[in-house]
Amino acid sequence: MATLLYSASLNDCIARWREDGLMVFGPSTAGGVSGFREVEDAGSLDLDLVLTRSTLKELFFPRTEPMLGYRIGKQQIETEEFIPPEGRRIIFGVRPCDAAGMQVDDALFDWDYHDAYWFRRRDSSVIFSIACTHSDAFCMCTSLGLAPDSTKGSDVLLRPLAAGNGWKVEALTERGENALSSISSLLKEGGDAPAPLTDVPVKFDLEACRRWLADPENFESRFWKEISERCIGCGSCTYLCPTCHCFDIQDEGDTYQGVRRKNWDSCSFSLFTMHTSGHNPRATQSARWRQRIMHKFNYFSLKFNVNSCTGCGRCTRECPVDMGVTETLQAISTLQR
Amino acid sequence: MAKIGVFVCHCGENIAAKVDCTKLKAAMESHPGVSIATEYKYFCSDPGQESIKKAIVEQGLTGVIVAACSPRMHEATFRKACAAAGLNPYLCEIANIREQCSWVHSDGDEATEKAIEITRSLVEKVKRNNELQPILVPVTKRALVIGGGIAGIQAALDIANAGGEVVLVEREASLGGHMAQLSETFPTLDCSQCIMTPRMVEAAQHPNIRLLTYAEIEKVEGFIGNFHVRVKMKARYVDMQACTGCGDCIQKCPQKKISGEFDCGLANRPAIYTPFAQAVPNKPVIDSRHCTYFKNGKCKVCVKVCQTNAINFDMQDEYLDLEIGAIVVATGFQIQDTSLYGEYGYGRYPDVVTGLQFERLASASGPTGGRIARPSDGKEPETVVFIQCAGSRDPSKGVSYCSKICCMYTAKHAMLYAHKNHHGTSRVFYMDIRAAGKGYDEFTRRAIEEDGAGYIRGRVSKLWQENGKLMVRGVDTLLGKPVEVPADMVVLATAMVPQPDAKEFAKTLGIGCDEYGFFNEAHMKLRPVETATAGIFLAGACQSPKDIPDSVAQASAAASKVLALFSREKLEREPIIAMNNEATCSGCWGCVLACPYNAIEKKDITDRAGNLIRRVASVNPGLCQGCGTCVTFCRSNSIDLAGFTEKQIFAAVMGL
Amino acid sequence: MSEVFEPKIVAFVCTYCTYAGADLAGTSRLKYPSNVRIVRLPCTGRISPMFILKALQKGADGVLVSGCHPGDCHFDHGNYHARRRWTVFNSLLQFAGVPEERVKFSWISAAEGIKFAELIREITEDIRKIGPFEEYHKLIAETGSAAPL
Amino acid sequence: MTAHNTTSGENIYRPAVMNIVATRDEAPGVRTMRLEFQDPLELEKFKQAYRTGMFGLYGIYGEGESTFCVASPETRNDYIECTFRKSGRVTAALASAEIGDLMTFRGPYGNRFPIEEFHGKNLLFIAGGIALPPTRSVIWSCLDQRDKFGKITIVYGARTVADLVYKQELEEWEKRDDVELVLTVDPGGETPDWKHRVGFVPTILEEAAPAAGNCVAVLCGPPIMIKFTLASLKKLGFEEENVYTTLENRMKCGIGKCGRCNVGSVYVCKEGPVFTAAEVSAMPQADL
Amino acid sequence: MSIQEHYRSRAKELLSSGTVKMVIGYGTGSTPDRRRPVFITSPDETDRLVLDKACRTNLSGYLLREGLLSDQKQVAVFFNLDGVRSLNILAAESQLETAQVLVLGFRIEGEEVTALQGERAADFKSLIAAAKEQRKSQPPHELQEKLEAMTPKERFSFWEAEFSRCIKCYACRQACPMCWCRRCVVDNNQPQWVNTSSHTLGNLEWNLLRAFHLAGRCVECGNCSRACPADIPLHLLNRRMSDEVQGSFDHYPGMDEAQEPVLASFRKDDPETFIL
Repeated sequence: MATLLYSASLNDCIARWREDGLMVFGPSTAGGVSGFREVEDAGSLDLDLVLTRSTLKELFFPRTEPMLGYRIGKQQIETEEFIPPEGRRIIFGVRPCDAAGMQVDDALFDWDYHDAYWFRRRDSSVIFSIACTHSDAFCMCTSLGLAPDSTKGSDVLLRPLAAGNGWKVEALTERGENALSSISSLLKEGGDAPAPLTDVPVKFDLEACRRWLADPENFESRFWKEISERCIGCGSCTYLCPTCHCFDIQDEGDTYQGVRRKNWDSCSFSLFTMHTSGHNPRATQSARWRQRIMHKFNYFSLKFNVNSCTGCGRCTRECPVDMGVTETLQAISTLQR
Repeated sequence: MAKIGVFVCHCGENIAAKVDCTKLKAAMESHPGVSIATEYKYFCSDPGQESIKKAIVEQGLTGVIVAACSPRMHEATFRKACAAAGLNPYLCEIANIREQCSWVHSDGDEATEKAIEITRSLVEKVKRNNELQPILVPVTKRALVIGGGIAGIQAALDIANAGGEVVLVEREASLGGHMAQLSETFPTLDCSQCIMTPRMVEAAQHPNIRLLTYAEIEKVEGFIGNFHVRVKMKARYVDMQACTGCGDCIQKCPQKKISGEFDCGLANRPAIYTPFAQAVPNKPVIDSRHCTYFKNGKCKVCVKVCQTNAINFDMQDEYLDLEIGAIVVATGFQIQDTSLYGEYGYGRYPDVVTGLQFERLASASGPTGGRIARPSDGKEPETVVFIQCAGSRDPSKGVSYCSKICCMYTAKHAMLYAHKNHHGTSRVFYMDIRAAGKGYDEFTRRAIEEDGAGYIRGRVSKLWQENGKLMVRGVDTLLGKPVEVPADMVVLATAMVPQPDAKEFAKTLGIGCDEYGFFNEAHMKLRPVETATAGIFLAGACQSPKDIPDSVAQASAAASKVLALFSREKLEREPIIAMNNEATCSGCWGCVLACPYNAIEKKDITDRAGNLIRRVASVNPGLCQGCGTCVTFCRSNSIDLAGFTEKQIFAAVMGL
Repeated sequence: MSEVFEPKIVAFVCTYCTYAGADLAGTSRLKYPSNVRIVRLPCTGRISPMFILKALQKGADGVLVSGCHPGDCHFDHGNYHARRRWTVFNSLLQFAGVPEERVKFSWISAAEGIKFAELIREITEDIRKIGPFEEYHKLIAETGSAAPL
Repeated sequence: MTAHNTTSGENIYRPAVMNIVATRDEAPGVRTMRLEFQDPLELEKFKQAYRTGMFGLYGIYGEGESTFCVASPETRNDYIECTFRKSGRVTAALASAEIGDLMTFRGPYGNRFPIEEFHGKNLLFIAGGIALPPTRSVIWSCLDQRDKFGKITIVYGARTVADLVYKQELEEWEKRDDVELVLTVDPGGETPDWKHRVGFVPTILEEAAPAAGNCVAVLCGPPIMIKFTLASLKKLGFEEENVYTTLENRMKCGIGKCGRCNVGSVYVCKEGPVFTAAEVSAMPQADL
Repeated sequence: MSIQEHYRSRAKELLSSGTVKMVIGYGTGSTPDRRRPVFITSPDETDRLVLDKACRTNLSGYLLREGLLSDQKQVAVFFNLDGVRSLNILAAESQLETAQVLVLGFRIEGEEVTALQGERAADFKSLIAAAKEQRKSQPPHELQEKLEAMTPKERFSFWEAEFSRCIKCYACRQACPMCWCRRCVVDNNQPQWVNTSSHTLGNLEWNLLRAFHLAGRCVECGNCSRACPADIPLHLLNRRMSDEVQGSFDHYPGMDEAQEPVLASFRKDDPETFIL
């Protein structure tokens, strides 16, 4: 026997949460582009998508957000701080790969300096992931040691029922349990069979890749130039990545007042590391692509003991020139042999 | 940040009556970066200016805003005051709270509010102003005069007589231009060559004038005070040093059947020739297109007869590079190709001639020795018909403008004809008689009243030959009926047009020209002698059809502009010019195309070994006039305009 | 009674013609509404489309761009270049949904003080009628506040 | 503006407001400013945290923040001195700031020079051009407790005489008999009255030939100078572990989040900016 | 021989004879319907080249890769007519010389891919001239027409919704064959004309300014819209600009390498009906 949530009750769940003062977010589509948006009812949810176009990350680390407001006076500067309020949120229908991305960035945003922008939202959000019964050609969670039903980063994991009429519910954290308790009356107990998970083939040997990447001999290999020759240096792979977290700080406004904002930035951009002297440590696109791969599969794991790729495949799926992590790591796997 | 002083002027009551100056002052006092704000009745007065100077010194101001009348009024005054106090004048801006505020708004509160915003915006701008230094350009005190007609000669002499150095370039083998071809000149009927040739000689012998005939301008680069000019010295095949001008070669040249340009085809010349008897320099050239030796490789009669071995068939075109400070363009005009007018029969009937040909016939030094005779049979014509506006004022086939001189020279022609053939009849078909000018109307009246020229108002529609006569059919619009005149000779008052290569030459010079090819003046009313390119001036008919007095007057005017320029060692120019960030320039040359002054050049960026890395735009501060059109074109924001930089304007808008 | 809406209008003008025309309106003591703020540039050729967008960001309800009549440009042909840019940018703004009343272009010579005063009256009146540029103001407001959670 | 209530100090990106109390033009485009905290609590926090070698983010609201070292030593922590070259948007704004104007400071961030480990040792300071400021902070930290160290040698070079910074302090050091100061300018950069050395820093260093035994070197300068000077130091017998240097990468957050200062797995803003030459050698050289 | 085979053998020929040092073309992608740019430098690799109706990307941007053309050697590129036009513009704007580029031209019409005659940019003049004429008579774009029919308010909110999704990844710029500035205006921060934040205002400024910078230069290849991860119909803006420059100035971008940029040139009688 297991706890079940039938799809038919989902609307009531959402209503209940909303009555309790929670905001409910989930995958939905607007302007033809899917992402996580606040919803008022189950009908607005798009739970059949393999993945949303934009990531869960955006709900925690928006692409632009104000940090400080300032007003410059003659003898004083008035500032006001923007830190997100602790409004509680349910995020329903997250894919396990996106949820896993949360844990990756937790490490970074809590490294000595505790980033309130991230953690206020983290602490007040409950992530309901749904294990995947579908995948597409770009999915590769299994190559990263994750699976269609990984629990990393999730507070509740839902396993779709074979009948397609609901989910088997599994609380993973205290936050998850609390969120479930407020809808306990809408949950059922039952022995309904879960649907089979999607079979995501393993595309490369991660450990072999990591060994190759860790070898300093390979840092200046011709491989990097060849694999990234067609890269056009846009930021779509980084901006659509569930873990990429680089940002810029920009002041904006008129002469007397304005807002200091935290904006997404990308290691793909040539100006990202450019010194004012004109010296650019990563002057070429291949150096930038190498940094992205090294950072994800070598540096970050050395430092935080976790890969900063969860295998969602968005980088390849959305790349204007059909590049991505998959191709590069597959190629590195072959180099190994 | 900055230390800005804001000086609010009452302008008596002009501003203070509407704008609450005290409130404006207070608003500025509390503005970040403003060190001092004061108000005063008249800041343009001596004590007013003194108080600004004092504040600059005492407060160590880094910028000044005077909120007062229009900058067009007193910007210069206040900038000078700032400079006197040691503040770079370009760190001073004027907030216009009179013409554009107190005088145009009725409501005092609204006017005050607006005055505050205007002033604030400029405070923000001035915070970003940079110290600018006037651009000093050295002046090469050598003028280039292009064209050796009357305009060019006049300009050259005026400059030379005032002590200026001149290079006078003429593309024909002799000075003189069209004026040398003329018989007598209106309205005085004095002999053209008699007044022209002494001028030619004076120019040729003037110690300050270097005369280059049979030479053309190949390339003009640089800018005012600093032009680099390349002149092509066409091969004359006659050594100018050795030649004594004896004329033996001209006499002996076997090739004599070349239609003479100077006589408009009414007489022939040999292959080695001087254009006309009084040519300056009076030394021949060989016309290699017609010379037998050049055609067949045999002859060399001239070599044989020349006592001084002056003939050199191996001579090549040579190039001369000159450093020039100012250029006077006096390239003159041509007459329109009259064969356009089939109905007038030019080219078909030998006795239909152009006005210029008639000049040669009437000239004492001309092919007929001044006898007016028909080209066909040499007989004196009994009846001569003059057709005016043969090309002018005819947008459909000719040119739409008036050639200006034809009314006068036709009257002169009728007069000369009457003086030389007392029994002859002259008929003039005209549209209007345009005789504005000193003594001009009197002159045409004399032609009609004293010399019996019969004026018929109307156009000629057809001309044919019948029984040895040229039958001219036209309409007398005053009588309203057709007329037919049997004539022995017909003279066409052909339109004056620019030189055929004028448009091309305008490009060489970097000046503008109109749709016909007449060179453009900088301003039709106020700068009729200057071109839009600083340092290049116009004289004579290359700018528009002109008669001799107008050409001479403009030539002297151009000379005075050149002399004014030469009166200074260095030119001082407003430093409001464009500047390019070479690091970010992609070298697309959009700015080069957009610049009205050809002020943007292509510059090579090379590595230490001199290898070309890339090319970028580079602004020539001597040519840039500071319009900023390039700045707006530049997509990468690489070009900027000093005094009106992107940063300054951004701040001014954001400060509103 | 509701108060009359007073629009904020920014004018970008060349110094040789329109600025002088505005001065002439002043010396002629012509009266026009005080809503306009003039930014002086050497030539219309210097006026970049970004100026217009920044004026709108600064809360302008209307923008006027004005310079010498064709053929009268002090810099020979700066205004011809400007005209092409305006043609393109004007159609872009309209396609983006900026009402044509809000961004206006004109030729005003140094002699046309009357035209200047009248045009300002006209533009002010037109914009008063259509009201504040709320659509744009909303976007501006968003930049100064917290992003959605 | 709608502000949310927050507990003060929670926002790690909020800078302290500073008064500019003094400015000094060092060289063309190079300026030093002395800043004082407006808020005494912020000053206390700074005094607690600051150790020589750390850096900060200096800002002007409306323009942004720019990273450079704290040029004043930990032994003088009532104020902050910074020296910068006018190059970007923020430094351009800072360069036009006047005494009495306000600016901001966020920090101090990063690691430090382990000065107590230098006790009892000889010290060799080598700096090039605008990189004297980080060195200067160590120099004063040591001079302020002079008796704890052995011989102190300073080798400082710039492109031209005009480009030398801290000219007053150079004079002061020159006069002290407990400091050996070697000044040099690049060939062609000397003025007629220049009485010091002419030549590139590595060459001059080799001529001065300080003994490597019991000596710690602190080396700051542009990448190319560092490269050649390290080679010279090696020749003189210095171990890479005894040579300290700083990395000056582009930074936005200063606290290990924004991602741009990484060299290999090193976050320069947190694990640096002070590194031994051995540590730098272990980094991927192509990304430096 | 299929067009693909034809061009594979031509590429092999060009590479083995040393006529070109590289062939830039299309290869298979990560899924059967995808094509990706490939850079072939050896005659043995020409079998990697694919040419079919999925080959839509305009490859001209790759020609400006630093150093690629600096050795004066030739490069062959697969181009449809839009690509040839962008090549012409790149030459007109002095970014390269067409003599260094060999065109392997093709046209996609429905299912069919055909070869274009000629290998030099100038060989396609008449085809481009025909395309110019054809553009005048082509039926209006459906969404564009719909937009034009809206009130300004409706249009504004349409674009507001579209631009609100922009994440400022600059894929539009990076994919665009005409965005080759050494420094993009948005990367100039003195002054920061375009807000870099991806709030709607900043996005609107960015996208409008980009459209303006492409006026009279855009060849309507569609790279921008295809690249946009937020599916913003950027091509509509560019299309509207193209309509404008063609309607007002009879300018069709990329006619030949001598064409003057429409915004750096003028005619005294340019239309000006909107100017008061």
